[in-house]
Amino acid sequence: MILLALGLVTLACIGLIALSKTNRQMNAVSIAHGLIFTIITAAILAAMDIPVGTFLVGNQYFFIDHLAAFEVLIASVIFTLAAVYAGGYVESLLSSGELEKGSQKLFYTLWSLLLLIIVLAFFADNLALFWIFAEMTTIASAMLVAILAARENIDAALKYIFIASTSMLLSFVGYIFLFETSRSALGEGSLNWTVLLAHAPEFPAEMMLASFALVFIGFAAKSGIFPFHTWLPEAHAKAPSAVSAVLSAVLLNVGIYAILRMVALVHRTNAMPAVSTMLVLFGALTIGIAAVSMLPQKNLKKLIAFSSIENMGLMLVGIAVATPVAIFWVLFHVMAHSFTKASLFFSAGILHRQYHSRFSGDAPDEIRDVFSLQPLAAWGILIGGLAIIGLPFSPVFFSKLFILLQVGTVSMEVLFILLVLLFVAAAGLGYFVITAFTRVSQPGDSPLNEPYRTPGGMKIPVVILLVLIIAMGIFLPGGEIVFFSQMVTELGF
Amino acid sequence: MNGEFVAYCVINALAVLAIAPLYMSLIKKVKAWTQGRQGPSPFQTYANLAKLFRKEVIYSPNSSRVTRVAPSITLAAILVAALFVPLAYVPAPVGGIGNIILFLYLFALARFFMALTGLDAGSPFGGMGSSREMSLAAVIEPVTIIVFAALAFVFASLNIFDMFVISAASAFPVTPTLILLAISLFIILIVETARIPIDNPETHLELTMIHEGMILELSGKNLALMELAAAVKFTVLSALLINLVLPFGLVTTFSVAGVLAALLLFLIKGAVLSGIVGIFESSMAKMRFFRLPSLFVMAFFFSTLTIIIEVFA
Amino acid sequence: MMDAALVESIIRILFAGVIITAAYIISTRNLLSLVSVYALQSATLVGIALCLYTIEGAVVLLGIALVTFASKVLIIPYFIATIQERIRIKRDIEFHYLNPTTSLFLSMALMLVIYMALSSIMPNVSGKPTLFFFGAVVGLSLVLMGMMVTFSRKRAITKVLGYLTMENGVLLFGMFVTELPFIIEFLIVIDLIILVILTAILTVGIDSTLEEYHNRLHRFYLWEGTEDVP
Amino acid sequence: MVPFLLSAALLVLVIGILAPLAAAGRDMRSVRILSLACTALSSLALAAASLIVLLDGDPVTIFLCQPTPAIGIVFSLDRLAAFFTLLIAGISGCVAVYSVEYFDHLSGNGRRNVLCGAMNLFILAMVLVVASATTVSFVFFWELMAASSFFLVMYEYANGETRRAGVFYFIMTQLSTLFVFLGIIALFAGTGSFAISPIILSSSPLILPAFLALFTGFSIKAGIIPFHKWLPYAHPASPSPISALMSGVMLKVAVYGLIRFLLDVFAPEFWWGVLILAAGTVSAVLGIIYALKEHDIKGMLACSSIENVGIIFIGIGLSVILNALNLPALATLSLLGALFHSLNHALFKSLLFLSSGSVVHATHTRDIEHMGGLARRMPYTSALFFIGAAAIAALPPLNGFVSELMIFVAMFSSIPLVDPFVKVLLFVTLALFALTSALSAACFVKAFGSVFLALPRSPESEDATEVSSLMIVGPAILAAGCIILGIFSFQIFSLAGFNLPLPDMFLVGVLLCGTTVLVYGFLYFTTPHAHRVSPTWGCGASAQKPGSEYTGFGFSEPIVTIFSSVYRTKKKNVRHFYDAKECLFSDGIAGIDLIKVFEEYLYIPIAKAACRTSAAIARFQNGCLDTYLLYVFVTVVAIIVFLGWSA
Repeated sequence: MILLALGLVTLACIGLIALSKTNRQMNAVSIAHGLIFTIITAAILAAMDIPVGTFLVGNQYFFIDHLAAFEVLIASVIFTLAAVYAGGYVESLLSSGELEKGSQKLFYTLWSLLLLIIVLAFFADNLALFWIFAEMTTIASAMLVAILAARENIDAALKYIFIASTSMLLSFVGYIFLFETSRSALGEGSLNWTVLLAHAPEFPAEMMLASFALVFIGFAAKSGIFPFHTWLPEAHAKAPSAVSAVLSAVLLNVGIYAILRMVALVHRTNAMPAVSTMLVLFGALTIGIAAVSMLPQKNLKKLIAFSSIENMGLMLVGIAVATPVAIFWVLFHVMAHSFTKASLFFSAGILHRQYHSRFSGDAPDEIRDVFSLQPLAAWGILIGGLAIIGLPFSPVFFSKLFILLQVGTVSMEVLFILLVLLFVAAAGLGYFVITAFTRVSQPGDSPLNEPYRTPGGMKIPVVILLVLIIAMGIFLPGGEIVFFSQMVTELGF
Repeated sequence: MNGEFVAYCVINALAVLAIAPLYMSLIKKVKAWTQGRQGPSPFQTYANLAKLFRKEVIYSPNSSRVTRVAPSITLAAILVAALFVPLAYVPAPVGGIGNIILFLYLFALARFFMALTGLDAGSPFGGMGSSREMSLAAVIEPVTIIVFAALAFVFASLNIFDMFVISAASAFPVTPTLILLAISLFIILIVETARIPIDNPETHLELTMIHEGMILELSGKNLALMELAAAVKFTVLSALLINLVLPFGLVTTFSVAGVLAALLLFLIKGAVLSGIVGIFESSMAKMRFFRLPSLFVMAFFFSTLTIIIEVFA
Repeated sequence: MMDAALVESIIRILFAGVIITAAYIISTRNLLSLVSVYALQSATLVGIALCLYTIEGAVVLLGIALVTFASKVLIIPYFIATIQERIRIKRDIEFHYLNPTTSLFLSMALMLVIYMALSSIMPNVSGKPTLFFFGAVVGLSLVLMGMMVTFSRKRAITKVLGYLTMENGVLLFGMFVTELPFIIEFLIVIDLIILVILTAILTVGIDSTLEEYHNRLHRFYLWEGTEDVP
Repeated sequence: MVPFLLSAALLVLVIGILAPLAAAGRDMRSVRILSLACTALSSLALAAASLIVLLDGDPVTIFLCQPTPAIGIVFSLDRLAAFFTLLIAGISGCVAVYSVEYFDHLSGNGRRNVLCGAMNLFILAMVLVVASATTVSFVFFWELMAASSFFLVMYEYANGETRRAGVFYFIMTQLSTLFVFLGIIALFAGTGSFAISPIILSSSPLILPAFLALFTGFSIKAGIIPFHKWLPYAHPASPSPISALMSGVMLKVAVYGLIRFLLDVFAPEFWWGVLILAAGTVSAVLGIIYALKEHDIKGMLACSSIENVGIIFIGIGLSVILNALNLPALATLSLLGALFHSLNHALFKSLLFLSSGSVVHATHTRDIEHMGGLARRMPYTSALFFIGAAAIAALPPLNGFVSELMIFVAMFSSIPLVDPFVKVLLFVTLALFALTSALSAACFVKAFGSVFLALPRSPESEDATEVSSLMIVGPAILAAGCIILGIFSFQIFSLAGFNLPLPDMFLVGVLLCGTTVLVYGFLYFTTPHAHRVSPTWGCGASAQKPGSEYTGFGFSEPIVTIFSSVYRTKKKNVRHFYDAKECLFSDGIAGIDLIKVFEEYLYIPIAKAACRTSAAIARFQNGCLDTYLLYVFVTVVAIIVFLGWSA
């Protein structure tokens, strides 16, 4: 019922986009689309009893539990804000000729489609169905990356598609394993997560380990885990910033979500220690590679993309610990990371409009006089950067602290390595921001581009997100905590 | 603070002030004798000071209030330090007077003001003097503190008064450790009072001078105060050395006759020490400035030796 | 019902066919034949599915055969062939990291590795008739061989074919390991088609204009200056 | 009463944070005054609250908010916390008074409002760190303190120097956070609790790592060598009131952290004390040696902060050692010395930073070689600076002396009571401590002499004028504090219930003043008053030029030469001649290069290694799809092998 409504809304939106002529109209439609989704999700959440015993809707293919609703809520909110942001951004892309006039309908259509697919993916109970939707998100988002006329974008999109899809095929092999496992254990095969979770303890450990490892490959690629992360910095840096925000804040969650669901199954079998080791290994390597790559980084959006990779690694490590508290804070971190990262990409987008080099997307941004030209964006990056590092008044502070605390209860060595790596990452981010943002024009410097007049539509989301981040960092209402605990319980931790 | 202590303060301060110039002249006299000259009268320094007090004061146009107040403060600090070292009569200490560290830091206070005076006029000599004074003070400080720590260790007290009482009470105070300490104290005396081989108190207008460089721009009563302060400092440090190593005659109970006798005895002991200093000075050449730290290392060696003997033997 | 033993031996022959086609895809320099070989491979898969149907009798297998035939033997090869016409690339000469001989050796080694790994992971599958176990091994090997194509060949079109080979491997693996619901198979095929179309469009898009991007493109090895734009 | 005062103070501070931030867009002096008035008001309230606690001695627990079972934000004010709160409140109040006019002279329009807000945030964070009763809120406000101070340091961001300072500060701050995190996580892992309370299972293997991590974290923040490098960069770069707060107060928060965890959480072992003592001694000696060579007045003060923190650490380390050796009375004395020195250093270092801020404002330079002669041009500022310099040089009867004396006395008195090894250790420390103290006197003679005495060495210095009244009032309160705390130290400790074997500085002060007055008065009445002004003797040159004066550099030259092995001095002497036989000298350059040892042998190699590593790793991200797919392939094969092997 709900899904039907969501689908119809999307169809209507796509239809309206097809009918509308100007950017403003299309943008309004996509904002409305995001808003409607947000409202529906909020309604679902409001209708859910906390705590609920079972799942709200359930059939063979789809279901809604707290985790799914939570992820969908994040996605809808980010999409709404990104749509607001995209209005001005697309306008500016059009006027500078980076986006062809003909592509803008495609852009908005894909946008709406992507939202629908992501929502469907989160609501999918059947893991194969989930896999297919996840694949579709790759396709839709890759097209959004490639939509700019530049060849570099196509290049980045192709990398994204190839790496993500080839890895995802291996995930599918993993799901086949899972299906076979359930079939041999239960007599009749099933890929429904709810069924699997109920019977997980009956599954043999070797098979679960194998299926987890293979599933992990694909979704690690989706969420940018080392060594499958290679597509991520390029795609995020090349995509239009509204898309980058969505990629980073929503799409990466899909991967982590899948891994989390798998871990919830494996957790109930004897395969957990091996899986934990594997996750810690990958997580630490991911953080390490991201941190080290951030140090010499000259390109702001790439830097932010690497920071996403780093955060994914941290979540992975948190999942590896797999205590209820750790999962609780991993989920919190998912939320914190999404909002912070979106604000960073929005701000970076404004700066990119101001400073982007006309010669190459890889070239360092020539950021100068940033506080006088783009004060809001500068503060956005500054506060967002401090927030993502995990300074107080940012929700990341708590999630990072508690994830690390949980790691510390397991192994001090790993904790120390993680702390050092996180320090390197913070140092890299800080170094970039300090050196880039303190640069002011000297008399001999070449004149800057025209000051970019940031439209209000691009400012509002940044402001909203910054306020939201700080609010989340200060207030941890009881309801929120109960909600998160509920998710942890439902995952069976 | 009782009447007895006040009396002690007054008498000790006046006695120090009275005796100090005498020793200065005595050293000069001894040095002159060893060089085959007749030398000035033993009371020459008194005459010099009296003359300086009567003369007009000349200030540099660059100088600030520092030059005007520093000489008085310097002398005052040294005089307060003098209260810490009883010459002849040791009363019960009051309010921490006699604390050996405070004693040391009162000298530092005097030195601080003296060095600022050196800088105040903007004269290159003054600056050089201050710079060297402060550098030397810094380098000698570890030695001093180790010696004092050794003293505190040997006498099991932080208070000079207590040390004197213990030292006076023992029949044969001279022990090997004390001899070693005495050598260190002697070096400290030489350094702190700017004598050869550290500094040549006789040479004005030479690039080797330290103490004289600092007070080069002073004149009249300001100069007199500084000179007097230097003399008092010498007497106080001598008294410390004498009363620790050769305390006989030191009285711990008050009686006019006893105190007078002790004072007289101290005068003689002090004169002998001045003579030794004079002979020591004439047998030495002024050392190059940057060779000085090695001299201090020697003092450091002696004091460390003391400690090792005391601690491990 | 045919004789099971005969069918099994037919399936074995078809396995050999699959491996050979894969080996050809890995090692050939001729782009035009590549598509046909891929179609042949898919057709082999259809054959395998049909043979398997005769043994197991699951209707799903028929469906799979049908869908595979429609999509992978007809639509996708046709589409790729059209694209190749458009961008006029006939050969993919350069190899990255692996040359044909190495990759053939490597794929044999991989088959061994997979055999050993699978036999320790799935004791109950290896307990089934060896045919099924062997099918799983071949499927997974095909996946990895396809993957080798994706990174050892420089042209995007070839990479797409590598990806398609991987997908065939997954299909094979799925057929022999377990019985997936048909709807899933169907959706995967749709997904595959969209993906191929998208990649193709992107490849064509990158092919379309402007001399000045040649240098940059060079890095991506979509084509070289020698085989010029129309 | 106390909870009310505290919450009122914090509320007022929050107003002081939000009001100027709300008005960040426009340059509004009134908003700044409001904000700084809030600072001053809350300082008063905080000071009152902490005094009550200090005198009562009863700990007060305030605010209770418990969002999750894990995060309890509980504040509690016991005597230790109250002491540091008093310190924070006192200094920040004076700094606020000073800042009212100082901020008007800064450039940056609306940013000045942000500066006010950030400063209040910084103060708030420091107060709450000190008041934290759980490790979580401790870390939270610790980080907040770091973040807000980072903004303060970056105020003049356009300056290249500030940028470098910012990078250094940011990285060292993060490093400090890393270790504090590690420490409290290790504590949590060891004890399973967030409370700052004694460990029951002292046999846990995690206690030692926890201590080492916390010690390192606090050392970095406190500027202990070899983690000191951010101080001489960050302090000069920030506006003077900020330097005063950072050097005077923030370093003390780190000291507080160390003391708090040592006292309340751990049962320190003997060698922990040795470690702290050694760290303190090295910092004290090297800090002041580095200070001596600085030309930048604020850089010099920053290095001297390293020294003073070193002294505080000496006191703490000594106290730990003595406690471990079962000498509680002396341990208390030494700890009180460390605490008192924290307060004293806060007072005189803020005083010095504020008055040097006035000097820098008047002369537009931070280089002491371009100052001089300011004593007559800025009489009040020079008097204030003098009091600060005298206090930091540990001259009796000022406060700096008293706290050093306490540590000295603790050392002297403990020497006879401990075993030989510790004796030797104490003697070595003692010698180095004395060296430190004497060098610091030399350093501040140099500072005061070069800045305020003799002839002006630049036109700016020539034209300098006295600063406005509030910029004198603020430091004047601090100066009064220095004098009062020194003179009445004995009485204050008695009032607090400690009877310490210390000399009565009141008596000494009276004696000193009395004698001075006597000497001066005696001469005034007995000798003639004739005086005249006549030029300084210039060795025959007709007019004395500023260039012939002894420079600050020249002043410290003997020490630089004596300690050349520490400085790693390189003397450079290049001469050029007119003729081939080198007889006619034309020109040449002579100079002394001081190698920044830690920077060249520690910081830069590490940074370079990090750069090399990252460059090497960046090569894997080569932009080529085939390579990326190869990574995937290799990983997949590895996973399959792993699966086969593990099953």
